[in-house]
Amino acid sequence: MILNELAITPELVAQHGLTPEEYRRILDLIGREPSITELGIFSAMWNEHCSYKSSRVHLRTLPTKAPWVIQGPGENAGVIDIGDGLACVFKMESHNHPSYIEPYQGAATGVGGILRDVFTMGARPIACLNALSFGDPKHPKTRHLVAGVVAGIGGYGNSFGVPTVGGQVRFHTRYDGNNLVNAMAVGLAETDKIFYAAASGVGMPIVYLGSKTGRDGIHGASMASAEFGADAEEKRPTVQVGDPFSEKLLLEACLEIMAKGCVIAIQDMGAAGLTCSAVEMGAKGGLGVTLDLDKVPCRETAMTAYEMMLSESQERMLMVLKPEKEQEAEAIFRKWGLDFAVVGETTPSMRFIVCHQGVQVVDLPIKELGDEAPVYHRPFVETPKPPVIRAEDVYAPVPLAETLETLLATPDLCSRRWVWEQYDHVIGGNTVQRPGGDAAVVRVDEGPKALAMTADVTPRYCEADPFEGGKQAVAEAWRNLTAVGARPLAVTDNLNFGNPERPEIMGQLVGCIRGIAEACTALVFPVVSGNVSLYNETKFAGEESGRAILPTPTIGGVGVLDDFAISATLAFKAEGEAILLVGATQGWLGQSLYLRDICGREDGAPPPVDLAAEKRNGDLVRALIGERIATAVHDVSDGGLLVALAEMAMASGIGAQLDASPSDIPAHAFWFGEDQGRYALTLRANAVAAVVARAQAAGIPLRHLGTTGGDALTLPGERHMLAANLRQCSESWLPAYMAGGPA
Amino acid sequence: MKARITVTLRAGILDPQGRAIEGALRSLGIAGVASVRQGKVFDIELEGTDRGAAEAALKDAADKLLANTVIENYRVEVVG
Amino acid sequence: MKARITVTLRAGILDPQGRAIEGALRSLGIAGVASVRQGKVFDIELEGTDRGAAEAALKDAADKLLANTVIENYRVEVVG
Amino acid sequence: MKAVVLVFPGINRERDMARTLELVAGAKPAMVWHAERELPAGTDLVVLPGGFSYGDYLRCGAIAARAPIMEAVRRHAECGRLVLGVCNGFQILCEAGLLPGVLMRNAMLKFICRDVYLRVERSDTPFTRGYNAGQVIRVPVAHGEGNYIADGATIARLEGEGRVLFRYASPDGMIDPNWNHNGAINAIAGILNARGNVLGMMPHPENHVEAAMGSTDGRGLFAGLVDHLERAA
Ligand SMILES: Nc1ncnc2c1ncn2[C@@H]1O[C@H](COP(=O)(O)OP(=O)(O)O)[C@@H](O)[C@H]1O
Ligand SMILES: [Mg+2]
Repeated sequence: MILNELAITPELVAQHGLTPEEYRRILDLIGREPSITELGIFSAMWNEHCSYKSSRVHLRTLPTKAPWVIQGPGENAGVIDIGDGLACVFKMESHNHPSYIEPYQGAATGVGGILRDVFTMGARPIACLNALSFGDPKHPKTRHLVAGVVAGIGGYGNSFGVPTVGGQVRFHTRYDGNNLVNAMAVGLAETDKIFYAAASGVGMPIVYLGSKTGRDGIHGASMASAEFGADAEEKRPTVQVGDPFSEKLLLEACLEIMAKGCVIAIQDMGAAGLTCSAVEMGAKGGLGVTLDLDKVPCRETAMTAYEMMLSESQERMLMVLKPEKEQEAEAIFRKWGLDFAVVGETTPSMRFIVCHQGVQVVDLPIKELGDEAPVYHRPFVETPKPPVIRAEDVYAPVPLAETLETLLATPDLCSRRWVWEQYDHVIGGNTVQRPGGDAAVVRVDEGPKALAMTADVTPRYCEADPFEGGKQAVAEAWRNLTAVGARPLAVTDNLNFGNPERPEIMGQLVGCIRGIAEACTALVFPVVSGNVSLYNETKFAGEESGRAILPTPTIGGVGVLDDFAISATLAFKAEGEAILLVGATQGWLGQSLYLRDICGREDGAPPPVDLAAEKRNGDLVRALIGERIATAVHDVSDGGLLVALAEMAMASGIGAQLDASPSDIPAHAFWFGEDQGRYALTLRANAVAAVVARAQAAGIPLRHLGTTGGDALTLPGERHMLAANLRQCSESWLPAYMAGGPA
Repeated sequence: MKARITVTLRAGILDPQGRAIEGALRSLGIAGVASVRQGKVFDIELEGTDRGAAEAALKDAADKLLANTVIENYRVEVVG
Repeated sequence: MKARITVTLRAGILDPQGRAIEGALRSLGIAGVASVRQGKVFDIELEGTDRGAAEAALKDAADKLLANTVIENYRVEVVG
Repeated sequence: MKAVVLVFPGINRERDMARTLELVAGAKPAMVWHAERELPAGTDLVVLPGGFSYGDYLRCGAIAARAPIMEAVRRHAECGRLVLGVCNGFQILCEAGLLPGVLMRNAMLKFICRDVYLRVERSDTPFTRGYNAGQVIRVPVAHGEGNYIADGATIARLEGEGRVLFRYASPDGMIDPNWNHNGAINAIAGILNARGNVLGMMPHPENHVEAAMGSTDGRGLFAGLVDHLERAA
């Protein structure tokens, strides 16, 4: 019999983020009033973050299978086969709200959490990426958030000892009260040594490992699912502090006991800590679990059962060990100076039972805790399609050269060096392509195999047309992997949206997922893991409803290179090489950075993605890299063609003489339009004819753009654009801004 | 005027620094250490002689920059 | 017993952090800051009740680990 | 060459270092746990690798410098045998008193990871015989606290005795504040002890020993050590 130490009032139910209907469902399920600890457990298991109640029906439509997928969504991270008995384990996760409240620790613990997801599966992390969205540079909080988040990501990853090799940074006023921090980790394991969460065997000891439990982040999981009110800064929820040192020890200890064959099941304690991890271990294994909280190592005195079950203290794990190996495992953990305690056991009962100070405080059906979580088919309205903007109707205010220099120095296009120089991107000795290129390339052990990775999304496209925007995010990730010569294999997604209870936000989520599903299917680029972050909106005083972020479905893509020596980088390699453009150009200015940052208009339909053309174009480019014909490759994305060519010139110091634009497209639309599915590449002059013939045979548009050489980009009728000057434009803004300079 | 602002972690907030130091002191054979928490001090020299104004400015400095009041407490002393 | 060890940089040792904070305070519009130097405090709980022994142990801790006496000074206070 | 790599909790470049030693010297180094009290018999070279020992939570390298194995390292150095500390290893050697001075926070107060240029000041030491004096090499740095300082007398002595082996420089070997990313006094990137058998340096030569990783400029340091020890044997 569970005694109620506290009467469960409607207010208490509401404070736990549960609706009256959800509470009724709980009463039906257990046939009595829950104890306060049980209520806390339901609130943790049934909140958006853990149950995916708003997104689940739509996530099911994502393609998750391919012959190389070993583990799709449903475990701590996705697993794909990369050949030679090796698997790549990866996932992305958001730590948005915590990073707004306390940017350094919020971002740091976000990195810590995703690293744990990866090494929990038996993989040694080999790289991290991150996708960051901040508010308007002019907003008074933005600098502080950028400084803190970047330092936090670096602070954790650098100390833990994983190279942070890539990511994204953007600024937009719609992130003013809700910056986004999406962290991705990639690890390596042997295909036959992957570890899962499902417990097996009755009467098996459940072991608690890692750091001690404190009152960190209680209500954190619920916080991550509740819309921010104007008083968010006053509430000051408990912030978790990251301890990368302990996590590094935890990594080494876990990998050591896994290698010694001690582990049956393992689950990290992430959001809603002990509750989620214990319930998942039992439910996935078809077993009950009994926990004795008196055995849990605590950092603070007089912790209640409620607090222990909901604490989000970091750097902790739960494991089921082979009983005969328990002592060996304990010795390893002690050697690394980590806590080790048997806190419970598996049972045949299918009940989740928790005892504290001799009293049973929880007795719940374990399977139903997860399975019976509400699933909502929330009403949604589709985002109306915006009108297509004709290039002829866009007035070109300034000459091309000046436009290029202006664009290169904008917050969204300028160099991110200031950010990634704060991340150790060379540790491990395997970073073949460092940040700054299309995709990072990290050698696998001694090579020659390597992994390519990237994180992409263009939120302004998603806002204008969620379906096309969702497609574009996937296509761009695929394109970035292709541009270094890799075979794209699979993605992880991190879906960041506003309040799903608003039909127009739900419409964005549904539209983006449809677009992602369509692109992933067409490109055979399945989704193997991911995360959803909703309620990213802020209600400002006097406003009826919240102001949501731009829909931001970040796509993390991973691909493989059989030999890292046969890959491409974006820098021009030599003078006198031909520059070609693969893919069709129409001069698409709707939602382009040109339109926004030069013309001051943020409107129109985003560029559509033709997935068949995408695939054809990419396959040709990858083949040209594989045959060592293409000497430099860069995909054409944000900012358009001239920006892409400038990036190739800046990376090398070599310029180019460019041909005039075609007469049937306005010059500004040709050079700055954001048509999709395109790559700029260079070839030795004697290779051009054969490539032209190949493209023609495959029905792929190919256009001669010019010839490399000199120290400037030159265009007929325009002043010279010195590579060194362009670099100056590109490199200056962010460091100057962070030093207090103009926004 | 001289002042000192002392910033310490709030109770209950994890202090990885303190824990690592605790362990190190024990293994160095320093007896009887039950716990260590690490904090910061800022020794500040101020122009002017108005104590009240100085205290207000220091409080402002602590709130805006020196302490992260989500996880830290601070104390301001004007020492002379 | 509770004790506090305060570790500060020796005079003449450059303190880049203090400098940066100085600049930041000025740009936040906090008036009259002439200089800032940053240091550390360690709040230590000790077992036992012998004040003399505690002070000796703390001094030992500071010398052996908590301060780098090449660049830092320290002060030990048993506070209760 | 019989090399050992010390492993302190929180160290994270021990695998990079071990791989480089194996690549250049042809033999795997022994990995020695911080709690040991003895080095393997016949150890020629002790390497303290980079990382964040004990999280660098007190001062960089401070806690590791007091680990049991450090007594053995001290004895090893007193016998004139070789010790190399890189990054956190350099910080540990300073904290242990095996090298003078302190590594403070980088002048711009940020962690910096980038390739830097080092001017090799001397080639007549076991650590730099693989280079020419005045040669400029490109190697990565990755640290938040590499800003070397010491009191005036110590700096004068280091300079007077030619114990500064590496300085941050421009690509053509000029000493220039714009190329001194952490603000170290006299652009000092690496120093020797008085006896000339203990080197501490902030940059990571072990990360630049393969063309595939962008440069082999770090190789000379390890190749020189192998050569030195072979001749001595
Ligand atoms: N948007 C998504 N697309 C695909 N899979 C998802 C998505 N969101 C979550 N998942 C999967 O659902 C499972 C539960 O996710 P999550 O709760 O974030 O994991 P964790 O408990 O490790 O934090 C994971 O396997 C994750 O990969
Ligand atoms: Mg997990």
